[in-house]
Amino acid sequence: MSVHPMISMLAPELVLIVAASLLLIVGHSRRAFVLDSLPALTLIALGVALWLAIGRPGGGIRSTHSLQIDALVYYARWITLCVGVLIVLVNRHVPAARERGEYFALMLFSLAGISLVAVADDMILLFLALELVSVPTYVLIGLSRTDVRAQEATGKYFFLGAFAAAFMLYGFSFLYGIGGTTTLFGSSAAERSLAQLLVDQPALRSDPLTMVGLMLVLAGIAFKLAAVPLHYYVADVYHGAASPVAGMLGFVPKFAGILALVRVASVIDWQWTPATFWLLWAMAVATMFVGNTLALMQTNAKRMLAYSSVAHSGYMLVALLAGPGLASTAIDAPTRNGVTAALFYMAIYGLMNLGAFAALAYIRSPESDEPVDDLEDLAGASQRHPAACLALAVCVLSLMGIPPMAGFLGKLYVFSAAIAAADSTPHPAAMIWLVVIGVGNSAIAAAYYLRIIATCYLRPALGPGVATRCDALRAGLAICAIGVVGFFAFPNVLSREAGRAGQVCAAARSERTIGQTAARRTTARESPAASALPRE
Amino acid sequence: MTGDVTQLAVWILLAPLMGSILIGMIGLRGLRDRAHWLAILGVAAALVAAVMLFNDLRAIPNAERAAAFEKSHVVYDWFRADAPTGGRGWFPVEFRIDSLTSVMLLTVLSVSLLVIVYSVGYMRDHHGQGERGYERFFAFLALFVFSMCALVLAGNFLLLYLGWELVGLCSYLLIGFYYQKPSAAAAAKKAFLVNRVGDFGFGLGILLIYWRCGDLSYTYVFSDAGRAALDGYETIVALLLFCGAVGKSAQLPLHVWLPDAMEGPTPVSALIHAATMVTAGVYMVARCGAIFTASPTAMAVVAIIGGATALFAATIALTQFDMKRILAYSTISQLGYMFLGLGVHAPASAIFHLFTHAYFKALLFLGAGSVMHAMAGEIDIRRFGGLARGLKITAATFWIGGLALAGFPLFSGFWSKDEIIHAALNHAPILGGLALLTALLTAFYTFRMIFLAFHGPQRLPPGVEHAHESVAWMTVPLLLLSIGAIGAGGVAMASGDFNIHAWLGPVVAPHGEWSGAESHAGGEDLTLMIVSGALSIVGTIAAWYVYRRRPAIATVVPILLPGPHQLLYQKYYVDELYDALIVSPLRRLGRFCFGMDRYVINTLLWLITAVPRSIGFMLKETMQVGAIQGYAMGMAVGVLLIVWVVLAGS
Amino acid sequence: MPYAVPFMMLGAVLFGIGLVGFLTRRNLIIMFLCTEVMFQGVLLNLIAMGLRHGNLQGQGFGLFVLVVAAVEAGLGLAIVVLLYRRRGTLDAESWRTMRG
Amino acid sequence: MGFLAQHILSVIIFFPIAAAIGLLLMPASDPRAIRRNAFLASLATLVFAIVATVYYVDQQRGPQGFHGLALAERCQWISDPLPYNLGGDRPAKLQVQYYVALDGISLPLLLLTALLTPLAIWSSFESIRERVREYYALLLLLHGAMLGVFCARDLLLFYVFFEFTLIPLYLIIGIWGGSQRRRAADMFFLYTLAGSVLTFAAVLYLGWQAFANVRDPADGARVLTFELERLYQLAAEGHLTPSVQSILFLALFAGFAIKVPLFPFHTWLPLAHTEAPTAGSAILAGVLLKLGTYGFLRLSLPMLPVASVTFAPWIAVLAIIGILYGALAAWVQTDIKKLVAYSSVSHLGFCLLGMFSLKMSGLTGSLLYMVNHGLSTGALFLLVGMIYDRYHTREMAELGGLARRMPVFAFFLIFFTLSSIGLPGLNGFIGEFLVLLGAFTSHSTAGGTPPGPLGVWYAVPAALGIVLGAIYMLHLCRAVLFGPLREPRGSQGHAADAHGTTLPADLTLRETALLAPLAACCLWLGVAPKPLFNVMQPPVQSQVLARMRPAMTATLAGNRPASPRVTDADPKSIRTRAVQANPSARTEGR
Repeated sequence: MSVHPMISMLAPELVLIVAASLLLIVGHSRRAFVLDSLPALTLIALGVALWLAIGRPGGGIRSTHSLQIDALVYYARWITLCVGVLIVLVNRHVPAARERGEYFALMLFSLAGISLVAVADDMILLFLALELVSVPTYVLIGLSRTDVRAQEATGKYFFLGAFAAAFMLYGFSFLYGIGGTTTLFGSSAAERSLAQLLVDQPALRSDPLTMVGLMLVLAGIAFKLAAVPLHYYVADVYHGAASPVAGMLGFVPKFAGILALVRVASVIDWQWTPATFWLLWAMAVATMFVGNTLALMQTNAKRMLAYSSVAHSGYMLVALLAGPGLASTAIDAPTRNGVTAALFYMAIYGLMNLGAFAALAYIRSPESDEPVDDLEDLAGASQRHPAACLALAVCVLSLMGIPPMAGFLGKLYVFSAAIAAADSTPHPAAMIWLVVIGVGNSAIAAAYYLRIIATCYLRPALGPGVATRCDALRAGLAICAIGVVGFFAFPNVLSREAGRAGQVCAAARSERTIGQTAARRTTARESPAASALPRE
Repeated sequence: MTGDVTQLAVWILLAPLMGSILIGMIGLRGLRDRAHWLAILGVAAALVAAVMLFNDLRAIPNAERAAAFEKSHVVYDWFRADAPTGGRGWFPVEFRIDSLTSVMLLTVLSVSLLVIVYSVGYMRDHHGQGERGYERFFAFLALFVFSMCALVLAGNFLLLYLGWELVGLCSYLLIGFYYQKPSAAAAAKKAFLVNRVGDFGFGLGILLIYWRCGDLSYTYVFSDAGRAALDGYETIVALLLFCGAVGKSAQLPLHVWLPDAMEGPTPVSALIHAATMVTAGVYMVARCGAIFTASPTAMAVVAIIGGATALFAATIALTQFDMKRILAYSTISQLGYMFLGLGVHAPASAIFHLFTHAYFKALLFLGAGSVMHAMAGEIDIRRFGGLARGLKITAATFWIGGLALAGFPLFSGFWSKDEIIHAALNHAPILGGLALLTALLTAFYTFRMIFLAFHGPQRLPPGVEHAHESVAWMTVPLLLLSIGAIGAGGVAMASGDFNIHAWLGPVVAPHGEWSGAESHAGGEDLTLMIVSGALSIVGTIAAWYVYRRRPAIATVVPILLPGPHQLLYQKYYVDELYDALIVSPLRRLGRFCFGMDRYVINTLLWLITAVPRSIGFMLKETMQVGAIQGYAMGMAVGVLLIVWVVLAGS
Repeated sequence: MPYAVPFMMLGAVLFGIGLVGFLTRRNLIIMFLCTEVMFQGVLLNLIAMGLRHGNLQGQGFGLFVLVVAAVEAGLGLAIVVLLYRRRGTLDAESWRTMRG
Repeated sequence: MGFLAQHILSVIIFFPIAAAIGLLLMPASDPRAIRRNAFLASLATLVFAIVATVYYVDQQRGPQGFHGLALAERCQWISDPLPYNLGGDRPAKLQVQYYVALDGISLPLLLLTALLTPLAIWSSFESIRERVREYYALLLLLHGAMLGVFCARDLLLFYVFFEFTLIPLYLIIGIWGGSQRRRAADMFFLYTLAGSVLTFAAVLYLGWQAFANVRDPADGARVLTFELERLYQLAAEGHLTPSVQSILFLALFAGFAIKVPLFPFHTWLPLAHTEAPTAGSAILAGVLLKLGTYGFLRLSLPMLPVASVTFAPWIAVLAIIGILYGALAAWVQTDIKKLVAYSSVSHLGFCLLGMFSLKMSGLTGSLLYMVNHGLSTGALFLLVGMIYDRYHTREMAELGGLARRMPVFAFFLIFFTLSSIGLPGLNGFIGEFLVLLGAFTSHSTAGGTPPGPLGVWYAVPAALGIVLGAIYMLHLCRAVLFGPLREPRGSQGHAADAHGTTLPADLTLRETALLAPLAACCLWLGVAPKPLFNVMQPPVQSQVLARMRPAMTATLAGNRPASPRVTDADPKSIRTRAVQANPSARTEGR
């Protein structure tokens, strides 16, 4: 049976979208058993998508019809779908029966958006995919709670999201403008594409239009990442959303943002001009600092985790600033390859962040019978909910970066990539300082993460334990916690795939830079690609 | 022969140690009032072994003695500083067994045995029940004997230091025997700490020796090679070692602990703080003659400190009323004599004095203990008097001890002290003169005590009906010791190996470094003998005159000379001086350190942590205001800033 | 191609007006419309760029932008209605219960 | 036995951790069974440790003596994500290993840990009544982590265990501690973490240097590895310039100095010690502080020899200040536990002083000092706990004359005091003596050793610490044991504690049995430590001193060590070649 190559290439995403549409329809049923089976249906859809996503990137196809299917896409799919399963589990109890269909449909749309971001080889598709990720989340927040805060969060998120999207779009319009093509990479050197253009005409790299476009796009991505200076919304939105949705928000837009950033940076071959380098550097530093210092001031558990999510974006920016290295010098290890490190970190972050929010959703305040909101609600929780608190502690320690949790390995990869990159960037000392600031920040972060653990474990219990009764939530929480420990012990499963994905960038980079340099010796002399290499 | 001797030495150590451990293990429940048997058995066995050892040593022909004595008897390897690059590298547990050792062993063990026997009677209440801690007492005593033997037998500086510290420990434990008395507890601590101060120097001396020689064994350090390695450092090494001796033997300026040490039970004072442990310093200096004699400066310091201490302590003893304290000061004074002897190149005489002093001072202390026992613990000679009637044996033996201490002709103290004074006069006339003056004072304060306590009208402290003579457990040792006090001087006149000078000669003067001062050993200077004998008699008579004949003098003098009297009575205010100069400032420094932790360092830490917190606070208050448009403004400004920077930068 | 520049300028002006409007107007609906103005500015920019290069990709992109803008309009108005129901006002300043 | 012989170290490390998990699965309703099982698990670990010692001695017996590593076990932990290699020049691989092995430096500390933990667990039987299950589980977790630190031969693995110790102890202090427990726990955790994150950065940098410079001997591949042997090579082959070494040294120092703790980074210690429950204090003092000194010995010295020599005088000065400062501050304490805590500051100063004398004697002494301090201070904390269990106070002013009430207690207190103040014949003396000897003779070149950085004038003030040590410890004995009997109001001899159980006036059989093994070890190490020396000194020579030698010799000559030679493995030249080798890069790129 032959299918159109596009269908086979996009099979997992298509499954998700079809399933989502189905859910929207079936969700209107009045029969209870149908409504009860919706989450299972969602899981089945994810499972099928995962089954379709299994495999290796084929040798021939890299990019056709504005799509590129490479190891990064596979990684994006696997991680999205796996974490997606957990997100569904954790969110199982959140929507009312009537809204269940829409709720999970939106979720599937959002997840499909993530892999589409990775797939996109075209600005238009990239932009649409990013919107596909974001738009459903606006609604999800509103659906997750009837609380006035949820509405406020929806409003803020939507307005600011639209505002940021306008910036990004504006940036894309400039990027289109410099080359007159919306294709990012193209399937061959012959095809007109932005990446090729930048290689062919290195002068364009420092063209103001390129610069402005690039920075505006980065700004739009920074909004998804919740990076400074577009982080303002984070705490309010997480605070307003129900914890399971907040857990999802920590993963979905952020992962999409990372993928988009990787693609965009690949377009310019990770060749930062001094100005952009220092801007990203400052952004990374500011993101870590602002996130951590603000989190330090919080008394609300969700806001604290929200700001911590800002800080984690900062760590990932460190890795991305380190870049993939050159294929020939980089071993494909996460410790050498910043992209790999960021991808690995992101997966782990998705797990640990979701786990922490799941625990907050599971444990309920003995006073209000609401899921944990204020840190005080956790007081003495370890005696009421020993297992849930253990899972929470595991996730929080992982966020803190303490071994033996996978978060430690994430930090290891990120900072090690930064150190390794020190020699290949024009500013070795800057990278080393970035590492020092980064580890210093993890010490600051420890102070507030520790407060969560301290509140759970060191305080006397306030009252009888009440918990959200939902087996799926419990299972999701357990899987997150076990995963966080498991990936510490056996990181290779994940880091190998992240390595393949990161390798794509490194390989593509060397192919273009070095290949073209060899082909056109004349231009190579002035090529910023060559001059960006440190002086020998 | 070596194996044999080494084995004997091991037995000498093990017997009391086993006694001590056994008492400790089963004493609490099983033995109680019979605990002393184990101690007596252990020490007696050790004494027998020591006698055998002495005989074994005597069996060595004269010609081979020097070589045999220098031999090191290694038992096993203890630890090492450096991995062996060439030699053994290990610090072994090794013995030095020579004539000096044997003299010390015999002295220590014989006195110990008698004191332990005495204690059996002393450490009981009126009903013949052992005091509280009876078994503990004997365990400690046996442990002390072990430690002292270890000190004496040590074949290297480390082992010497081990014995040195262990005897200090026993002293600490025994001074604090009545630990519930705050004064006893304080005295124990003081003794240990003052000794530690001395040991500070001692330890540094050992380190210095190791640094120079790379070995700590006597065999090497005292050999020609060792002495060559120390060349140029003898003075500092000797002085540092002497610091330890000053502490242990309670010489100026570290004498302050010994009078307080009298808080311990009297047998302890007799054994540890008079007869044996405090003489360890003398032994050590004699042992390290090879180092000391190489440095005239060090020798001078030893002599001067010894002479000064002798006079200094004697003057204090003039005014004290506590019998044991008087004896304690006299001990300090007599130790001063010994150091004087060492300093003026008469080590054999010093050891000789150590030997005689052990008996008569133990005798005096035990006598004081007997008095104390009879007076229900009262020891102030103003509170009782005329005890000679009730305590006949005690009084008689006390007289003997007193005469020996005062250097009354023909008593043991006379011979030994005289030798020292003689050497001192030969060597440093001023010190010799001081020593003679001290001899006069010694006789005076000794008999002041005797006359006040034993003679005159009988006075008893309240609560004591009759002055009872002590039990045989106590009197028999007294009698035996008085034999020693009278006859111990005989070793100077005996012939052959029993002559102390001849016996010690090869050890204390193997290289002939102790100069000719010894030569008079056989024939005393007759003039000096007469003078010093006369001085002691004068002192005695003066005491009789002042305290028996014209007691008014004794009361008037303090009033006439309030300043000097008070100075002496308050022991020259040395304790107060130390307290003001050292202890209090240190303690203030400690408070300062602690305060620094709390206020300075922790404040700094707090300030460091305040940085992120204040940044967070500022951000929270200024940026995160909650309004959509505020956020949008921040975003817009941020993005425009980025664009501007990039445009400006490119 | 220089005639593309005025369109770009116009796009930038539109974008700027939207931006300033979004930042200054308190009414939620007007704020939302301002984002639409920003989108239109982008649209104009895209078309200008297409003009510059003489291809249709820019206009194609522009069509997608219109669609997205429409989607956002639908969603946005729904959200505005929701917010209005809760507070009875369209003042953006009334939604600042969560802060810090 | 085959399995055990091959995996003994893993068994030692992971058995307690597994036991902790098992304990958490037990029903909380039966505290007796929980206590018993926890104790048995820790005892089993001790047995395994002894078995390991036997194996170790067995394997190392030979003409070379106790020289190298034994019982090694390694497997890949984080390995190559991809089997193929894209680069043009040489294969490169990632090798972060789980690599554990024993040598004579870790063996004594391993045994110390294995001995102290069962005792700490046993000591808690009476005093811990709440959340029993968690308590013992945490202790066992801590146990496994500490054992792991001493076995790790991979820097990253070391760091993992090093950091992991924080969590259990944080909770132990924070949950079962005294009135200020939260503050103490927070300070302990954050302060030590703040230091060790910098250590982490240095670890990463070293790993990268290893990648850039060290080849796999088997296939010539460049390896990103944290294996200690490889990292030692870096400095030995001159890949680390003195200035880089200095920075790395300071970064490692940040973690270890706080852990040790060296003055002026010590302020967390008195607080944590005072607030921690007895077992926590005992383990904290007994083992955890040694992680810092062990880190210096294992990592800083051999890995960064030039910087170590350069910084040695500074560290020695801080150590000496710590010795005196800690002792003086201890003297003025009124809380017994705080006194003992400050004594640790003083003692650990000795430990570092000896270490940075860079002489065999000093290093051996320092290592021995770690063991000694673990034994004696661990025991002292147990003793303080025993008082606290009875009287619920640790104020010296409220206690006095307890020797009368508790003679056995008095015996042990005096015994361990003596051990602590270095009475010859007990363990403390040998360590102290060797440390001072090391510092004193540091500058000498006797025996062909290069001169160390310290000298006589470092030893003299440190020796004052011995006097001060006696002052405060005897002050403690005097205040608690001697004088008229003084007990807090309401407790006549046997205080009924909060839980209604009564303890006899003097120590129970259990408590005596707790202290007896420690006392026996003190005595053994004081009287016949020869076996230990045979085990310790060869590796100290081969693992540490031999690696320091070039740096020390260079210092002797008065010039900086030769500038690092640029090898063909230098990252810059790799890049050059990569650019030249582009054709292959292009074809293999995909």
